[in-house]
Amino acid sequence: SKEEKTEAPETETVTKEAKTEAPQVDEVVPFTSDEVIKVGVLHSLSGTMAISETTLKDTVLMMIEEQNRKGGVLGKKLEPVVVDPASNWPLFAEKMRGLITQDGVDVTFGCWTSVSRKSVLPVVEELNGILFYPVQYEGEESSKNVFYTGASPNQQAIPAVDYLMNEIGVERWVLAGTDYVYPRTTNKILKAYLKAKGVADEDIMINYTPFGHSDWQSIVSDVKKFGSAGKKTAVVSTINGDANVPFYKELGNQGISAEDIPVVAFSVGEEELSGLDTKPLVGHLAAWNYFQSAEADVNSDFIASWKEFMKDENKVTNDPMEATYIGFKMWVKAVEKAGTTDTDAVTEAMIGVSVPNLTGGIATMMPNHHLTKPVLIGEIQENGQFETVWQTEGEVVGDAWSDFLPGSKDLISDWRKPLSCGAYNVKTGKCSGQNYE
Amino acid sequence: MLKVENLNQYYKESHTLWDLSLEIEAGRCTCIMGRNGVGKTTFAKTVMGLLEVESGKILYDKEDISKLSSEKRAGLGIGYVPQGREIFPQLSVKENLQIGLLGNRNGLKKVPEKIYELFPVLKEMLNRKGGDLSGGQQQQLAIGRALCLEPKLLILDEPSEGIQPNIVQQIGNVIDYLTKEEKITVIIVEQKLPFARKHGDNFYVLDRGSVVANGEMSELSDEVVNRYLSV
Amino acid sequence: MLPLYHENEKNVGDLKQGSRILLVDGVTLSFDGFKALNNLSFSIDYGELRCIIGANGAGKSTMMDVVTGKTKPDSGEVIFGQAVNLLQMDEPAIAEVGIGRKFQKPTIFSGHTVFENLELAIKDDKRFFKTLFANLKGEQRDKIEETLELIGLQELSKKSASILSHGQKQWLEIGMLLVQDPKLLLVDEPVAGMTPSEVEKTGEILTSLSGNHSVVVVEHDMEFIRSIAKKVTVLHEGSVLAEGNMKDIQENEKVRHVYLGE
Amino acid sequence: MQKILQIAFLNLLFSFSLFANFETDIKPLTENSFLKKENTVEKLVSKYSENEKLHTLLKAMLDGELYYSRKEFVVLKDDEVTNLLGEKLERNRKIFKKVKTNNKLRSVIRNRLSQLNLFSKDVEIRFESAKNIRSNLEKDSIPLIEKALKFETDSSVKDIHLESEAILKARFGNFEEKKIAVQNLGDFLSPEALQVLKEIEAEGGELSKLASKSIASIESSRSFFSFLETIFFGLSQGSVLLLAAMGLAITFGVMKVINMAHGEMMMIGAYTAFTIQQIFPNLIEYSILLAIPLAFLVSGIFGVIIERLVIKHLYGRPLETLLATFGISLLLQQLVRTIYSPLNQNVETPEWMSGALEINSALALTYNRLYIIIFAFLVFLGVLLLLKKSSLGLKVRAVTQNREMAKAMGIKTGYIDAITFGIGSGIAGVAGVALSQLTNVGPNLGQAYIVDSFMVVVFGGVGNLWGTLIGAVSLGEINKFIEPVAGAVLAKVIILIFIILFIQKRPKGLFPQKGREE
Amino acid sequence: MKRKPMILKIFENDRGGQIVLGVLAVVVLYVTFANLLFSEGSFLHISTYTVTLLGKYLAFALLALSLDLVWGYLGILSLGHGAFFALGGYAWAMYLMLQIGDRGVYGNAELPDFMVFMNLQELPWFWYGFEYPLFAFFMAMFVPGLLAFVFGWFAFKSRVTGVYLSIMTQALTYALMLAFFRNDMGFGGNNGLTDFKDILGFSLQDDGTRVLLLILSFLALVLGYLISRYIINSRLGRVAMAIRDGESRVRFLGYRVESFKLFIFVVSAVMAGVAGALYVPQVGIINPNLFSPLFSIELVIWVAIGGRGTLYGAIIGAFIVNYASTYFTSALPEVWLYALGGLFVVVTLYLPKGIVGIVKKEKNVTAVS
Ligand SMILES: Nc1ncnc2c1ncn2[C@@H]1O[C@H](COP(=O)(O)OP(=O)(O)OP(=O)(O)O)[C@@H](O)[C@H]1O
Ligand SMILES: Nc1ncnc2c1ncn2[C@@H]1O[C@H](COP(=O)(O)OP(=O)(O)OP(=O)(O)O)[C@@H](O)[C@H]1O
Ligand SMILES: [Mg+2]
Ligand SMILES: [Mg+2]
Repeated sequence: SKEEKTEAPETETVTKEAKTEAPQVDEVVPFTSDEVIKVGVLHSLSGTMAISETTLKDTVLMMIEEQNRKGGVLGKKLEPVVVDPASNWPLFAEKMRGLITQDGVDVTFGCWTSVSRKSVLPVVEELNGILFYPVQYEGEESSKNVFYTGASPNQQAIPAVDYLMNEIGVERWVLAGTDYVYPRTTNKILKAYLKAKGVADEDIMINYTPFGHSDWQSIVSDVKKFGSAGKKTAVVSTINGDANVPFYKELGNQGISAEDIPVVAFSVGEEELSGLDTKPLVGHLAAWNYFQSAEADVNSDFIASWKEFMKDENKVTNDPMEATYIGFKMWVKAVEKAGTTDTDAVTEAMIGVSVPNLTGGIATMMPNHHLTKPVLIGEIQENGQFETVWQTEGEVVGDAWSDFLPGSKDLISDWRKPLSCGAYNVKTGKCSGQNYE
Repeated sequence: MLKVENLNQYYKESHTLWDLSLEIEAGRCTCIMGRNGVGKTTFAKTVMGLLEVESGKILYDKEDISKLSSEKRAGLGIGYVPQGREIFPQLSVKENLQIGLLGNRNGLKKVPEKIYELFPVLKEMLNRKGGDLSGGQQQQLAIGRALCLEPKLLILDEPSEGIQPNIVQQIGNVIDYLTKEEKITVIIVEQKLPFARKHGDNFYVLDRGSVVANGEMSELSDEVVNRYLSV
Repeated sequence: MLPLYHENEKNVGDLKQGSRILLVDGVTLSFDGFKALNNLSFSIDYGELRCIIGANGAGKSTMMDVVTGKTKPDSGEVIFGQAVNLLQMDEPAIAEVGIGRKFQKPTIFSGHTVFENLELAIKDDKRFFKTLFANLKGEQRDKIEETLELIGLQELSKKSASILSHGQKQWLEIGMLLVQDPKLLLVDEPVAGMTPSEVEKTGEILTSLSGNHSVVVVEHDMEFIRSIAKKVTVLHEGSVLAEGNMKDIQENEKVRHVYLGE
Repeated sequence: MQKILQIAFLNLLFSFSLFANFETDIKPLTENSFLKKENTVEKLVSKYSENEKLHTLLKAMLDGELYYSRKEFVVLKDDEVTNLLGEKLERNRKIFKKVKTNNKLRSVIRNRLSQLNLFSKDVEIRFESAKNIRSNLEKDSIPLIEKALKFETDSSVKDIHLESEAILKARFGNFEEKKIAVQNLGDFLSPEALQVLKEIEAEGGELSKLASKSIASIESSRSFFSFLETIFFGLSQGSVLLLAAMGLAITFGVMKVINMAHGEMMMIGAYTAFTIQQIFPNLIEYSILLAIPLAFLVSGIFGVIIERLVIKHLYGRPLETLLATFGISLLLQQLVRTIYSPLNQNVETPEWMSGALEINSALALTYNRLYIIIFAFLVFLGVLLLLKKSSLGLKVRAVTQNREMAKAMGIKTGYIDAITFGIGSGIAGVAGVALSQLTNVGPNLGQAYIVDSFMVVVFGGVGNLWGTLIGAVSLGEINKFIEPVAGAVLAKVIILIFIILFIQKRPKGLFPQKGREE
Repeated sequence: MKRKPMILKIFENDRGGQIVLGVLAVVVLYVTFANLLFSEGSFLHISTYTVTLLGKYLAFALLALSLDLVWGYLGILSLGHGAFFALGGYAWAMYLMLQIGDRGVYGNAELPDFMVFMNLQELPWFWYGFEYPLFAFFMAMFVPGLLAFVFGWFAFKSRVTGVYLSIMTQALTYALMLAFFRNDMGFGGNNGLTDFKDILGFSLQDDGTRVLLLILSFLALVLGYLISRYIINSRLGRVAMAIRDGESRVRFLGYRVESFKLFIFVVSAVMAGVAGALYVPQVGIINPNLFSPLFSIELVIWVAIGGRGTLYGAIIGAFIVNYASTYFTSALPEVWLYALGGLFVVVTLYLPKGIVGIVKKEKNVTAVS
C-alpha cells in the first residue's frame, strides 16, 4: 500500500557473489594497515538478559575473528570492545556514550530488549554513531543511526497468523504476552488484523503477565477452557524470556498438546529450547526468519564455525544470531563500498546492500533501515530443533511503521536523500522524529 | 581448685583487670566483693571464658584453661549464673532447664526434683516463656539452670539481686548445702554484707581490677568494709 | 489516642500535699489466662514515699507497666491527679503529664554518652520540631551537672554509656529519672547490685525527693525498705495483701509466710 | 552376513508380493503437501483398517519415527531400523528421510488410530482413544461407538462411550432420542457435552428448555470443580512458596541472618538436579529422587562453608549479614555462569511426574504439582520435628537467643551455627530441585524467589514455622483467587498491598513471637 | 556561651565531611573547567562522558545520603528507598517528556510518543501541570514525601519495626515496580520515559547544560548534607539515635517516637526524590527497574560499604561502588561480578565500619555543643 514497500531499492545482484564467498578457512590474509577499526559490543553479560545476550556477544566476536582472517576491513584490523551493560537500561546509554567517545568505536552491535535500544537511541543519535540491532521487535521506530536486522511485526506475527488461519483452520485466538511494549504492540496489530479478517471479539482472548511469571496454572487452565468451545483454538505467544519454560511445562502437564491448541511463539528459539525439556512441546510452533535446521550451505558453514568457535558441539544457533551475522556482513560491505568507516558515508552506503542470509535467500537493507526477510514457521522437534512446516514465498520487506496501528498507518520511513526521514507522514507531508527542524 | 595468676583484661583500650591473682579453695564458698565497676563481673566472665584475657593464667584443677573456649570450660564442670539473668527469653522454663541438662557431664536426662523443691515457682511455670517471667523468677531460673549442669565449680554473680527475702534465705541454704554436703566449690559475687558474712567462707575484695584485701570471712573487718565497699 | 495537652493540665488539678496523685482501681490483667494483676486497687498521695513489696511475680513491675502505659489492662481504672485517665493515653503522653519510671533492668541508651542520656531525659518540650531547634538552657545544664555529681558519674560524663557496669547503669537511670523531674516517680528495684553505702545514699535521695514529688519504690532489700519506709503496700498474686506502716507489715503473719520468711 | 541379507531380501520380496497395494498406496506420504498426506491417511484407514502394518505406520508417523528411502518405509527409533512388521533391518540410517508431519496431520492420524485402538487390549489405550473419539465426534461414529459399547468391559471407558453416544444422539438422533440424550447429558461434564447442549439451547423449541436445565446442572458442577481447581492451584503455589521460604525460615527466622544468598542455595540445588541428569542420562526416571538428598548435601555444604568463612564473623550484626550474603549471591551467580554458561539448562521431567491425575473431565490435578505439594508438606514436617523435638532444635534456639549464655552452658555454638545454616541451605537446595520441575534452571533462578520468600517469612511471623506454613499457603490461595479477576500483574500488586496493610494490624506477622519486651 | 554561625556548628567535629565535600568541590570545579575551556583534542580536556558519569554519581550520593539518614541514625533499614528516588525521577521525567512537544516520532504536540502508541486520545489527568517546571519539581519532592508520609504514618503508628518494617518497604517498592511495569498505568511501562530533548529551554545535548546539571547535583548534595548534618546535630538527631537504640525507652521519656520517625523519613524521601530528579536528565531514561527491590538493596550496600551512620561515608560508598561497577563492567566485563561480590564480602569482614572506618577511629557520637 505504501511507498516503502512498492519501491524496491537499487539492489545489486549478489547471487553469484554469495557462492564465491564461502569461508576460506586456511588462508589468512595479512592486514595492509596498522590502524584498527574498533567495533563496540554492547550486550548484557550479567543480569537477567545475560541468558540471551551473551550468545550475541560471542557471535560478534566470531564474526570479527573471521573477518580479521580475511584481512580485516579496508586492510585494517577489527578490534572488538566488549562492555557489560549488565541488563541495566540506563547503563546501556552510558556504555554507548563511553564506547563512542572514550573508545572511539566506529560501529556497535548491541541491545536485545526494546528498552535498552530506547535508552541507547538518544545517545547514538546525538553522537552520530551506528548501531546494529539484531532482535525482532515491535517496530514503530526508524533512526538514521540504527539498522534493524531483526524482524518487525509484519515479518513474524502476521505471517504466523496467516499460517494458523489458513493451514490449520484456527478460529479462536489467545494472545498471551508479557506486559511490555513488544507484546502489546504485536497484539494490537494482530487484533486489528484478525478483526479485519472477520474474527469476532469474543473469539480473541488477550492476557498479559509480568516479567518472569512462573505460576501459569490459572492462565493455562483458562486457555484450556477458552479452547474447549468447539472451535479450533491457537495461542499466539509473545511471552518473553524466562517465563516461557514454566509456561510450556504447565501446558504439557495440563495435557494441552500441540494438536489440541497449538502455541506459536515469537520469542522462543533454539537457544531457549536448549534449556527446556522438549518432549511435551513437540509440535508447538515458532515463527522466525531463521532456523538452525534451515537447509543451506551457508548455514551449515555458519553452524560449523560457531561450534568450533565456542568449542562446544552442543551449541545451537538462532535467529538473532543470524540477524547479527547479516548485520555484520552488511556493515563490512558498506564500509568497503564507502571506503571509510565514517558514519554518514557508511549509513548512506548501507541502503541497498545485500548479503546472503543463512536460509539460502538474500537480505537487503531497505531505505527504512529494515531488512527483507523470509518468514518461516517451524514445529518444535524433540531434539530441540525446529522443522520448517511453512514458509513465505519470497522475502518480506520489514515495515518500520505498522499499517494496523492508527498512530502510524500514515507514516513511512526513507533515509535516502532527499527525503531522509524516519517518520514521514504521507498525509500531512511532514517529517517528525529525528530530523525534525 | 581455681587459681588465677596475674590476670590482665582489657575492654578495647580500657584496662579493667590489673594483675589480678587469687586462689579459690575447693569445697568452700568464696565471696568476691567491691564497689560498682571494679571488675567483679569482668572477673567472673573471664573465668567462664566469655572474655578474652590479655595475659595471665587461670588454673583449674591445676590445668591452665585460660585459652579454652567457654563451652569447653562448661564441659569441665564450671557453672555460671550471670548478672542480669540472661535466660533464653523465647524458650520455655522447661527448655531453659533442659539446656542446663545438655551440658551435664553425668548424663543426667531429667531435671532433678530438688531444683523444683528449691524454686517451686519454676514448677508452676514450666511451660511459660522464660522472658515472660518476673525479674526474680528469672533469677531463680538462672540458678536452677546452672544447677542442672551439676557443676564442680559454681560462679554466681549477685544471685540474690531482685529476689524476695525468703527465697534469698533459701539460696543461702543451697550454697551452704552445696559446699558443705556436695563439696562443690562456689564463687559468689555479693554486695550484701549480711548475706556474704552468713554464707561465705572467705572473701576477696577488689578495687580497680585487683585484689586489695582477702582472708577468712570472719576476718572481714569494718575497716576494710569502710575503705573499699563504701562510696 | 493523641492527648489534648491543655486539658490534661487542667485535669491533673491542684497538687497539694496530701491530695491524691494516683489511683489504681480494680485493675485486672491476664496473660493467656494467668492473672498477673487481679482486681488491684490502691492510691498514692502527693508528696508521699510509698514502698511496695511482694514476692517475685506478685505483679509489681506489671503494675508499673500499666501505670506508664506499656501494657493495657483488661479492666479497671487508673487515674492520675484529679481526673486524668491514664488508660486512654500512650506512653509519651503519660510521661508528659508527669510520670517517670526507672526500670527493673536498667535501660539506658548505649549509643549515647552519659551526658547525652541525661540531656535526652531532661524536662523540656519534647515535640519533634522543638527538639530540632532545642538548645540546653543554662539552668538545664546546671541541673545535669548537679545530677552527674549526685550519681557519681562526672568523670564518665563524656564516655559512652555502653561501657558502664551494672551498678553504674542503675545510677545513670536514677539520674535520668531525676532530671526528668516528674511529679510521680516509679522506681523499680533501685538498689539491686549496689554496695551498702550506695544503698544508703539512694535512700537519702528518694526521701529528699518526696515532699515535692510522689515516689513509689519497689524493692526486695528489706533493710533498705525499713530505712526509708513510712507506708508499705504488700502485693500478692496481683492484688494488695496488706498495707500499713513497716512495723505492722513485719508482724503480719501472711506477709511473713509468703514473703519475708523466717 | 550373507544369511542376514538373504533373509532381508526374502522379507522384502514377501512384503512386496502380499501387500503390493498397500505399499503403493502409502507412497504419497513422501510428498510435501500436508493436505495430500492427510488424504492418503484417510484412504489408507478406510482401506486397510485390519492391516497390522497400518497401525505400525500410523503410530510411527505420529511419533515422528517414520522414515523412507526410495525403496521402502521404515521405522527409525533410537538408531534402530525396523520395517513395518517390527523386524530389525540392517540399513545405513543416513539414506532415510523423515516423513514430515504437522499438527493437523498428526491430529488426523491420532483420531484414526483411536478408532482402531478402541478395541485394543490395553485399557489405558482404550481410555485415551475413547476420549479422543469423544472430542472428534462425527455423525458416522455412531456404529463404531455402539460396537465399542458392546465390547467394552471397563466402566470408566464405558462412561465415555455413553457420553459420546448421548452427544451424537442429541445432535443427530430423532426427537425422542434427542430428548432423552439432552436430559442425560446433564450428568456429564465434558466441554463437548456442554457444546452440544448450548447449540440445542440456541435452536429454541421444547428441547431448548431441557437443554437449559442440563446446562445449568453441568455448569454448577463445573463451577464447583473449578473452585476445587483454584484451591488446588493456590495450594500448589503456596507449597512452592513454602518450599522456597522454609530454608529462609531457618537461616533468617531462627538464626537472624538476612540471607540474600538464599535464592542461590536453591539455584545450586536445581543445578545439582541438572548435573545428576547429565551424569546419569539413563536414570532420568529416578534422577529427581537421587537429586533430593544430593542437593541437600551440596547446598548444605555450601551453606556450612559460607557460614564458617563469612557469617561466623557477623553474629550480632544482622545487617552486615545482608551485605555479605548479597556479595556471596553475586559470586555464586557468576560462578554458575562460568561453569554452566549463562543459558538456562534443561532438567527433564520424569514420566511419573508428567501429565495429570484426571479426576473427571472438569478437574485434573497435574502430577508434578501434586508431588510438590506432598513433598513440601513432608519437608515442613521434617523441619518442624527437627526444630521442636530434637535437642539440636533446642540448642539452635538457645544459641540464637543468647549466644554468650549458650556457650557458658556448654553448647558448641560454632558447630550448631554451622549445622543450622547448613540445614537451612540444604532445604533451600531441596526446594531448588522441586523448582527445577516447574521453572527455569538458570543463574537467575534464585533472584526470582528471594523477595517472595522474605515476604512469606515476615508475613507468617519471623521465627514461627507454622506462620511460614500458613503464610505461604494463604498467600498462594489469595493470589489464585484474585488472579482470574484482576490478572496476574494486578493480583501480585494487590497481594503486596494486602501484606503491607496486614502488617499494620499485626506488626509482627500472622503468628507473632509474643513475650514481654524489655 | 557565644553562638557560633550555624554553618560552623554544622561542620563541627566533622573532618570527614569537610574533606569529602572539599574534594568533591575541587573535582567538580576542575571537571567543569576542563570540559568547557579545553577543546576536545587537548589532553586536559575532560569528556562529556565523564561529566555525565560524575553527575550520576552525585545524584546517587545524594540518594545514599538520604538512606543513611534513616538507616544510620534512625535505625530504619529501608529496603525500598529506590522507590522515592524513582518517583522523584518520574515526576521530573514527566516534565522532560512534555518538553519534547511535537519533536517525537509521531509529531504529536500534545501527547508523548508512547501515549500515541497506546492509542490515548488525551493526556491522562495525572500528567496535568507537569509542563510547568516549578510544579514538576515540586511534585518530584512532594510525591515521594507524600508516599513516605502515608506509609510512615501507618507503619510507625502501628509500631511496625525492625525487619518487618524493612520487608514492608521492600513490598512497597516491589508493588510500585509491578504497577509501573503495567503499560496501562500511563507511565510508559517497561520502556519508561526517554528521548528527552531539553530542560528549562536548554538542550540536553549541550555540554554546557550537562555541566550545569553536574554543578546543580553537587549543590544539591551539599545542601542535602548540610540539612542532614543539622538534623543529626540537633537534639532531634540525638533522640533519633536513641530511638535507634531503644525505641520503647524513648517513649517513656515523653517523646512521641512516631513523629520523630515520620519527620526524618519524609525528609529523607524528599531528598531521595530530588536525587531522582537530578538523575533522570543526566542518564536520559527512567524505567520501572529503579523500583526493583534489588536496586534498593544495592543502595543499602553503598551505604554499608562507605560506613553507615556517618553521612559522608554514604557519599564515599556511593562513589566507590558505582565507580567500581563502571570500571569493572568495561574493563573486566566477564568477571566483574566476582570483583563486586568479593568487594562486598571483604568489606564486611575486614572493615566492619565501612571504608571510613579505616580512617576514622574516634567514636561516631557528636559531642554536645
Ligand atoms: N563492655 C564493656 N566495654 C568497656 N568497658 C566495660 C565494659 N563492661 C564493663 N566495662 C567497664 O569495666 C569496669 C568493670 O565492670 P564490671 O561489670 O566488671 O564491674 P562490676 O564490678 O561487676 O560492677 P557492678 O557491681 O556494678 O556489677 C567498669 O568500670 C566498666 O565501666
Ligand atoms: N507478657 C507476659 N506473659 C506471661 N506472663 C507474664 C507476662 N508478663 C508478666 N507475666 C507474669 O506476671 C507475673 C507478674 O510479673 P511482674 O514482673 O509484675 O512481677 P514482679 O512483682 O515485678 O516480680 P519481681 O519482684 O520478681 O520483679 C509473673 O508471674 C510473670 O510471669
Ligand atoms: Mg557486676
Ligand atoms: Mg519486677
